[in-house]
Amino acid sequence: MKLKIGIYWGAACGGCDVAILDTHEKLLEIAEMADIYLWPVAMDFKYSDLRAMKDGFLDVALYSGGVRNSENEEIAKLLRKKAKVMIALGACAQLGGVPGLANMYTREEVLRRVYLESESTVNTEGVLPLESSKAEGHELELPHLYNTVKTLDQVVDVDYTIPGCPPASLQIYSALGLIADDMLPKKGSVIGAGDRALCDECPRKKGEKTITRIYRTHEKLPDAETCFLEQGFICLGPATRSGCGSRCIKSGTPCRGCYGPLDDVADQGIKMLSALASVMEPKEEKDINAMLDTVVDPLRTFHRFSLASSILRRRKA
Amino acid sequence: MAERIGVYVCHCGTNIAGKVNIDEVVKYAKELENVTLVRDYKFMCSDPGQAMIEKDIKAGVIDRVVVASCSPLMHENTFRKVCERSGVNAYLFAMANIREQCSWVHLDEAASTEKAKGLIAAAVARSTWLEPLEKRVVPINPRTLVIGGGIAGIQAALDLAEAGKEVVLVERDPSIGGHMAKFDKTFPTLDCAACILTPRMVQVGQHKNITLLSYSELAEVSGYVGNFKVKVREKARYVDRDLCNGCGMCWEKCPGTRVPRKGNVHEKLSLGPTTSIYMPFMQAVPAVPVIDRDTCTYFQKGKCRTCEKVCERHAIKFDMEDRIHEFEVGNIIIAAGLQTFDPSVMKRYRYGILPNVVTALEFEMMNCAAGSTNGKIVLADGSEPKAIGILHCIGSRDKDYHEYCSRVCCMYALKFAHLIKEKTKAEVYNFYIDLRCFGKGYEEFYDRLLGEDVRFIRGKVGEITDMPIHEGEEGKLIVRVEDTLLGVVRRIPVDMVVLCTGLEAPKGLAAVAKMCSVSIGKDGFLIEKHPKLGPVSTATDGVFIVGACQSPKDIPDTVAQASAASSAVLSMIMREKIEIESATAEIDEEKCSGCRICNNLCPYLAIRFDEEKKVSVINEALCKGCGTCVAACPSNAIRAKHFSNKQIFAEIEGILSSR
Amino acid sequence: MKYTYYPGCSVNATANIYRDSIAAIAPALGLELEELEDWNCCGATAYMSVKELMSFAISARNLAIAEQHHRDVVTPCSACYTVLNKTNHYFADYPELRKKIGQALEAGGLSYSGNLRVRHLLDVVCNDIGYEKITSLAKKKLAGLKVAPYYGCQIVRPDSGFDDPDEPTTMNRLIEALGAECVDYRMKTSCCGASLMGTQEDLAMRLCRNLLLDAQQNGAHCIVTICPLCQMNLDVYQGKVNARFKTKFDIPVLYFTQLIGVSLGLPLRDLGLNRLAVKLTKPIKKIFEGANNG
Amino acid sequence: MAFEPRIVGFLCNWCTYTGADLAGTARVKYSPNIRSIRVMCSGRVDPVFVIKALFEGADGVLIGGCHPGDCHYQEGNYKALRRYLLLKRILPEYGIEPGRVRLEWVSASEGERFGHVVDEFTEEIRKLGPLSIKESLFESMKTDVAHHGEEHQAPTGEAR
Amino acid sequence: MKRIEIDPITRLEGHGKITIFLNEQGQVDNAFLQIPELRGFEKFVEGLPIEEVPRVVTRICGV
Repeated sequence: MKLKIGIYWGAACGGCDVAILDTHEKLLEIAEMADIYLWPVAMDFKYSDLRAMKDGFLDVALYSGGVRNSENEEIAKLLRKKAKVMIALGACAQLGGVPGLANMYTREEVLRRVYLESESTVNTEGVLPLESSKAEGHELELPHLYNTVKTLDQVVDVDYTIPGCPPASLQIYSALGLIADDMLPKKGSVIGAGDRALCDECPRKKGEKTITRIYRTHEKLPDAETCFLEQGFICLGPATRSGCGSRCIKSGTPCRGCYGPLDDVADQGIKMLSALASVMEPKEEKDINAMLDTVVDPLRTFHRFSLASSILRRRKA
Repeated sequence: MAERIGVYVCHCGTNIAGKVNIDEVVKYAKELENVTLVRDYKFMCSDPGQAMIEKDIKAGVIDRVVVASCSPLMHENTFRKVCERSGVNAYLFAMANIREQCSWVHLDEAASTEKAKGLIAAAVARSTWLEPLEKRVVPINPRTLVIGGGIAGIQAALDLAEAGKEVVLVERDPSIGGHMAKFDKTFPTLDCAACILTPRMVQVGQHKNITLLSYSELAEVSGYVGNFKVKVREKARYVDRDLCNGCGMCWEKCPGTRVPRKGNVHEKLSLGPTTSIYMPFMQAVPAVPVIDRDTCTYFQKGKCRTCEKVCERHAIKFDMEDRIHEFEVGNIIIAAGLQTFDPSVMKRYRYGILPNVVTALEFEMMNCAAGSTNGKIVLADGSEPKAIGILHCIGSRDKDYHEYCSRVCCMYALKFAHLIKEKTKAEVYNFYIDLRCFGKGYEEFYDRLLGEDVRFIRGKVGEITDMPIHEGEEGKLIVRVEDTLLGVVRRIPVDMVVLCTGLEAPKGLAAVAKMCSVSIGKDGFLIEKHPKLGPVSTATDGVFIVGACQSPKDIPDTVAQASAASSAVLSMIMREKIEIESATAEIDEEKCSGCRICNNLCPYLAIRFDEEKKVSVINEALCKGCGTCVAACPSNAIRAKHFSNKQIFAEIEGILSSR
Repeated sequence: MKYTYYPGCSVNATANIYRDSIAAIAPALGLELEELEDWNCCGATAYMSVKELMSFAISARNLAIAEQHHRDVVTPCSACYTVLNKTNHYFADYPELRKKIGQALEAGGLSYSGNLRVRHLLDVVCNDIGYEKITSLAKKKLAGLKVAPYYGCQIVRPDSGFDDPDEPTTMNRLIEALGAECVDYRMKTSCCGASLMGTQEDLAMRLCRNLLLDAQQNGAHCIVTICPLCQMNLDVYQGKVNARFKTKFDIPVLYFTQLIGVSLGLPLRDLGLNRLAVKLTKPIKKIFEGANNG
Repeated sequence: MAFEPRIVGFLCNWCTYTGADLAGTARVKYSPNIRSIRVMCSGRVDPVFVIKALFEGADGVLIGGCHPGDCHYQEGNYKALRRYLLLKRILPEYGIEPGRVRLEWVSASEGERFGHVVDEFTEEIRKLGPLSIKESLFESMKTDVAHHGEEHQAPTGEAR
Repeated sequence: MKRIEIDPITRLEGHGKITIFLNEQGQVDNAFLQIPELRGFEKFVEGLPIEEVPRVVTRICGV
């Protein structure tokens, strides 16, 4: 009996879908174990088909992307109804992801920037997208753009999460394997990733840490063996789940945190903030502040992917 | 199955009930999740109060207890014991402080009541997540390390040695005896310091249970209560302890000298020989001389070795080097003592500029019968003073230097006055702020001095000058002072001025404190566990502090503390095992990624990195449960027992649940 | 270096010698002193003890105005220096007072943050311009001149921030920098009696006498001071002291700025040295003239 | 009804909490707006606690520790200071006034001072007004609802 | 008048929908392509440290 799978994207970039394709020949094995019923990027279907499906028809729904507008939420809820197992695929679905950074602004600020202020836009009438508009006598609808980007589990009940921006292809493959062999762990768990922080798989040498100043990538050439943090580069590895295969680290870039927090960590960003401050050297307030001046753009540094899932979720509106 | 929490609200007579609406609070508590019963009572800490809890537990109605009453610092232990008695783990008890931090400090009843609700809700929420913890037990090594060989260290060491326990006594100077050995008489009884101290020093030197390491310093401490490992560096004294018989030939023939050849009487003040190879003083223990490298002709000029030639026992060893000794001990007593304030920073008193302005310690040496002046009180030129001024509170009770009172100056100043009257015909003036004669027989001593026609002038001296203005001031030291009782500024000519320098924490105390994980206060002294209830113990189990390194103290108090500490240590040794902090932090190996963020956050070096497993490990015997590493761990791999994230999150939600 | 300059009342009246000598040396030292516009009494004198709040408010007004120039304010008068600093301290330490002062200033359309630095001319000359510069600028060495530096009771008490209250040395080092010799005497920070001349003349006279005596016994040719009140007191009352105590003091009392002026080779009269009550004595003249020829 | 600030205190057991107790025994009177949670050391105060408290409805958070040099655990308070200073830098980006979080050193003997600190802080928060993060988050999402009027879920700050 | 909706348009990256209006004769009277998607990168890259921009804008399209 083959699995019935649905794959959908909300406020996403398609990276997750490509990650699925990147399983290469393993894709054939996936095709072996499962029939794919919807997958906008790869095959044709219409929302009407989805609505027509009977509840619980799908065994698994993989939802990538955050919930940015009413259409995203609507489809997410539809899928939830139609699928036995709902899986949040990728950083956006799990944490809000990079698009979640929009939570630093209000809906209006975003619209103004995009449609009125952006240098490449000519919009003399100041036209803004409307949920319903009349064009040459015809009624047209658009989804409602949300003020606050939401993670998938903030709108529907999510059974499992496959983290990553994008998730490592083989991790997706092995996660699907778990489903096929019906070896899923307890509801709510993260699958297709490690149980420890990235440092566990990070190849670099780690020693005791006492940081005297923070460097930006262009300020110093990191040596290739030692822990980035010890060299003064902010690396979110210690606060980020392993499983990506240290892709960034191996290509000489500190971890940006896309695999999200570890179990029971309430706020990945603030937790990293605490860890970083703890290993700083200065003791006197003025020395500390002098050092903190070298931490540029703290909010987006610590919450690169996780703002929408952080405790506060957004800039106070 | 859900927790069954019993909430007990205490009226504390009217202390709480007077400000907090108990009925309302009880009603509120009843609605809280997991609460099975709520009772209130006049005094929960009373026997009937405790019995109430015991009954409910034994009846199996509840399995967790929350008491809303006073501060946990007051009665947490009381109620924990009740829980244990009744078969509930002590750590399943939570407390809401609705007295000290609520009913006693707020005026508005409604607000106090609302706050009480919040505090109770927090305690209940916390209680829900509490977990039973088991007591941890470690064995205690019966040997004790005593740091410092002053009267404090001597007393403590002897107490323990007499009880048949081994002691390692470490003294920084060549001889034990400390400051007391420099004194002639002791207040208020005026018995001779040497006569009461020397026998004890000798006893220490000979005791089979005491290993004495003089001229030695603490080098390293590791381990934890009951199981410390210590390293001690014994400095090279260039004289072999075992061969030397203290005959004194060496210093009689030594051409070098530790004091300026052409100095005046005061500059030459010394208790022992003034030569380069010397005995600090004649009753020194061990009675073995030391070579002072800085003035020894051989070490400076490369030839001499006279002492070597004259020593029949061939005890002189120029090639001697520092030695490291290692010991395992169960407890540590820090008796590091004190140093006296250096008055040369107080320019207005011209110490070091005007001859005949001397410090108390110099004056003590002058009075010491064994000293270079044979106990005579003399001016720098050797003549006898006709008038002496004694200035109190030098460096003490002074916001510019030390704010605290040094506690001994008033009394030794009176002692000086007496000695002066006894030995000379000189007029004596005491310039004091307040006379603090608080001890047994002290006030009486002061009274006696009044009878000995010693002048007392209440006022902090403005300056010491040698500039004469009126007749009879020529060649004198003039003490300018406001007599605050007469309300006039006076100029009082004297021949000698004694500065009653205060006591301060000795140089190097900070280093010792760091090695033993003891905190140091703003005033530079060691911090005790509790100012009232734990005056000689410290935050670090198995480390005790006695004498002046804890705060300025006179001899009686110091000795009392020393015996207190030694009995505390004995009681430790006697139980052979000891329970240590249960609310520690632990690392979940399954979660630790080995990022090593926590590795050097621990003040007790309890966190170690396991190179095999590539995870950090906490030695729970060392952990004091401060939780710093927990707050830092970015993957929540470290759990603070009894202060876990879950428990505190619950508390936060609870505390904000009421309006 | 540019500073806001707060002269204070005496410098513009009884101590015009001080004023002139400052004016004379400033350019040579590269010292730009821009007088504070519309300044008023520093708040010293009687009513500091009578109406404290008022004098604080008045004092703060100066600070408020000076603050707008965003640079240190410097005053040559020890009294002004003390009071303005006192105001600063109290303003910082007592919120209640801060509020009241704030209201007072507001009424005058002013406000004060409390961040202004008030400094004494001596501090600026010695620490900002520096001894090296002064030595290098000196055209004349004052070798042989024995000077008793007199700091007065105010600038270093309770805590000047730039020198030791018990044993100040700033002026000593200056005098040595000028090639003159410092006599070490004990009363360099003792009260000269100035403030008591009006009320307790007898006591004031004695204080004055003691100070002169100390300086004399230690072989000083002259006393050099930094405070208009002390200078006037020691200078003008010297005759009176002699009369009362049958002493023969003949110790000119100069401003440190005058001494600098001499070493810079400025004409003595430009420095007001001809206007001292106690005329320059022969030995001093000799050294000064010598200096001029040199 | 007039705004009454709600302040959560995280007090270290050895200094500030004891100091607060002393305020009690000395019957020092201060505003009832603070509700304190006892931790062993200010070094235990995870910035996440502070954020959590603000989210749960606190208008201000007071962290209390031993004076520098007096820490019962030697240096926990320095770590607290560093975390606090970094946290203060991120708060404005969340649209939260940094003044709402304060770190104070209060020793076991400064009962009276504890009272002053609380009063002063309470007034400062009163000036800043209510924070009500949850409410404003809820408010900001009122219109964020899918068509076909599915029920809106109240925001939660729970850890996943 | 008949209305045909192609929602979503598939097999390409991004979200899109096409609405076609036919007249009585069944001929296309009018057709509209709408992009119902907006994430707002233009806004939240503002003030981003320069070295971060390439790592962030790569999330505009991952295909």
